[in-house]
Amino acid sequence: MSDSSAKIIPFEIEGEEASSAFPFDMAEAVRMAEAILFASAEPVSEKALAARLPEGVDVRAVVLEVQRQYERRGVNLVRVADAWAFRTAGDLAFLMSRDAVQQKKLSRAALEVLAIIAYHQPVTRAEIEEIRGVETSKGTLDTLMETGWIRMRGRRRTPGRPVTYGTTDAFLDHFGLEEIRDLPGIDELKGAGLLSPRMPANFSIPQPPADPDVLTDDEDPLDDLDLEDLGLLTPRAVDD
Amino acid sequence: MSDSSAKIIPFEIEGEEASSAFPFDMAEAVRMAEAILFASAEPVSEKALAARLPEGVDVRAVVLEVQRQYERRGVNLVRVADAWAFRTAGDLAFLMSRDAVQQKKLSRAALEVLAIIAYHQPVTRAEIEEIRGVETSKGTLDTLMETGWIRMRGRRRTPGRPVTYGTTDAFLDHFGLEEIRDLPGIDELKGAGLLSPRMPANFSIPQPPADPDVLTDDEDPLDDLDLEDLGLLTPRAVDD
Amino acid sequence: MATTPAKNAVPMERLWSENEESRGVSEPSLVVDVDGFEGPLDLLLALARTQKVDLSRISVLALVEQYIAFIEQARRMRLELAADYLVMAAWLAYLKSKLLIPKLPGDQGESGEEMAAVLQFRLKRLEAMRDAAARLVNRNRLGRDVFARGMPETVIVEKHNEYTATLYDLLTAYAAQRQRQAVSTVQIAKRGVWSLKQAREVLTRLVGDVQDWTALDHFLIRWMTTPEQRVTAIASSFAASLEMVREGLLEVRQDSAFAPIYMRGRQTETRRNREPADE
Repeated sequence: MSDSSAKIIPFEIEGEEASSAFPFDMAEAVRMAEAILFASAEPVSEKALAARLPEGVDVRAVVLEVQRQYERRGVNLVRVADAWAFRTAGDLAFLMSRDAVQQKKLSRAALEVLAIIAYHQPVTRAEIEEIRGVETSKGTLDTLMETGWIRMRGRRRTPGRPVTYGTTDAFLDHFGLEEIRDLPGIDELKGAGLLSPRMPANFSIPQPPADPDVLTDDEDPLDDLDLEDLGLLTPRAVDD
Repeated sequence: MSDSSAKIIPFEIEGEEASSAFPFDMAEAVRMAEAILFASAEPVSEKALAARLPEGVDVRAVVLEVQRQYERRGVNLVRVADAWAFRTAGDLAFLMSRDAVQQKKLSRAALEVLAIIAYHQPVTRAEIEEIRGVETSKGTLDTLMETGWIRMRGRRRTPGRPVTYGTTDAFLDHFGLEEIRDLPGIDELKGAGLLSPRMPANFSIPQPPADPDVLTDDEDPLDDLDLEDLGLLTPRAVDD
Repeated sequence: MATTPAKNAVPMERLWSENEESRGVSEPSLVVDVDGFEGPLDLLLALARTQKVDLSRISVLALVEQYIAFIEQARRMRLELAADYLVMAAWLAYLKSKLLIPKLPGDQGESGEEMAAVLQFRLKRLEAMRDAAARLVNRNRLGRDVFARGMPETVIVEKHNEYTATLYDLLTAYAAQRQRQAVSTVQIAKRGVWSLKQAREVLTRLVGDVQDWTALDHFLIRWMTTPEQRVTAIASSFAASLEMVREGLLEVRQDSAFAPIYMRGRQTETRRNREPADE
């Protein structure tokens, strides 16, 4: 680390005077080797390099030159068995490990539920199940809550007072929508080839509300008691 | 965020003494940026870079310095919208073609629609059809969306609120464009009025006159202002 | 076919030209093949190119005549033409009349020249988009001419959320699932006929429950939702029951012609000899 205060050695190829050290095609061969090594999905053997570089090039010399040029840069050329590959400089490895969170793809079921919540909001769990025709596992809703894209917005004024779900601003943000009404309608889904042009006449897609933050007439706001019930206020032992 | 970077970048403290003419962390920041950009196959946004480089570093300056150093090498640093990525140099395409994965070829119709979306965005499906003079088959937009090159951007604030289409950053990345304004010939097309949904008032294709060099009665000679308007004289900074 | 791709300035990617070749205008005989064209405007553009001049210098009148001749020949050959082509032909015939008859003073509406200019604008704009598409696909493209790092070393997380999905994923999932539901609902609503397979499934499920002789109708009443399905349900289950008798799963009995048909599950060995089933 103390040594790293030394300035980066500029690539030699840049300097006019430096390029005179090698014949032109050596410099060009270095460029080629660099590109091949960079793009390859696995370490490249000298034999494989030789097959792609112009004939008569001293492959070993080219590789060693690439290695020398990258010696003190942020990436180095390293030898892996009898092949060569670029790797992050050892002292910068901390840059790579930092919050290397694996991005997860949403499952098909989660996408379906998310889309139904987006289009049909405010919507209860039972309504989601009615639309999908299958039961929605608790895990799916939990996952969606975890994304921050959906929220509990209130309770329906019907027996059982089921919780209603809706989308959040983070949802709009992630999917690049200005407002929830920008979700394409039935004609656009047909036009884009996502929906069959021959849907039954009674098939419809709801138009999401202009302002999704406003509760509808048949919704009550969630109150503290509800939040407690839902385990949002006081952490309770939940078996899951 | 400020405290987390403090514990990860230990050498910032000693930076004060180490810096001479060139601040110590600038040279080191170049190495770090190089490592981060090299490690990723996808373009890395300046925001993401900023989160990983020592605090107070001028990210844009660092990136431009990396770009300069790689200008003539076998890999170059290219800009894609507000992100940066290393890519093999374009003039080495002949060398790299053997790595090419066979890509699904788009139909002529799909390519045409892609070009129309790219040059006319934001554009509605009806406008695409007006330009092509034919209905867009159901699968075409779907196929294009599957490539990840186009997206639904929003809705036109007109009756019926039709969905508008535009291109994505993946489109820019794939076709090696820094931004939409870099589309080949876009200034000329705009200047010639060919990117208008309707025929511009000043657009007229004269019937071939007897002597094409002689101005007709309803023509004035072009002056500098016109040429500028047509994008023929000086490219002006125009935000479209 | 003789369409020369007119845009020689731009090297064409293969797929582009191969489509071009299969399209059908040749001069002067005008061999008709509408299939190769993407609509009337595309056909007009191809015809315009046969004039071998810049689009701004074509004779619109000649183009109109070419198009109309093309359409008329197609009709003589009884080719099915999409309505679009005929609408365009009608519009062009109108344009032709406008061009030939000088505009009268006080005449409302667009002049022939204005209409011709609009047509030329549209052709030019379409051609411009074609050229643009060709230039686009022939750029250095990622994964074909230029390459990304082959061995990426890390995942750079740009956003804070762990989950990722695109709007396209979302819409695809939604449309597919709504469609699936809608279609299955429709099938149930519209089902007018019991298939043999369905009837057999019903019977197989019921056979276990039935120890005593029961009228066939009795089984079915429980399954029928509408009177319209009665006939088909009875026919299919009867056929299915005969099949099951042959396989030894079921016994059936009918006391006289048109009398109710009784059936029961195949009895165990001990009870079997008591009442042999009628054939």
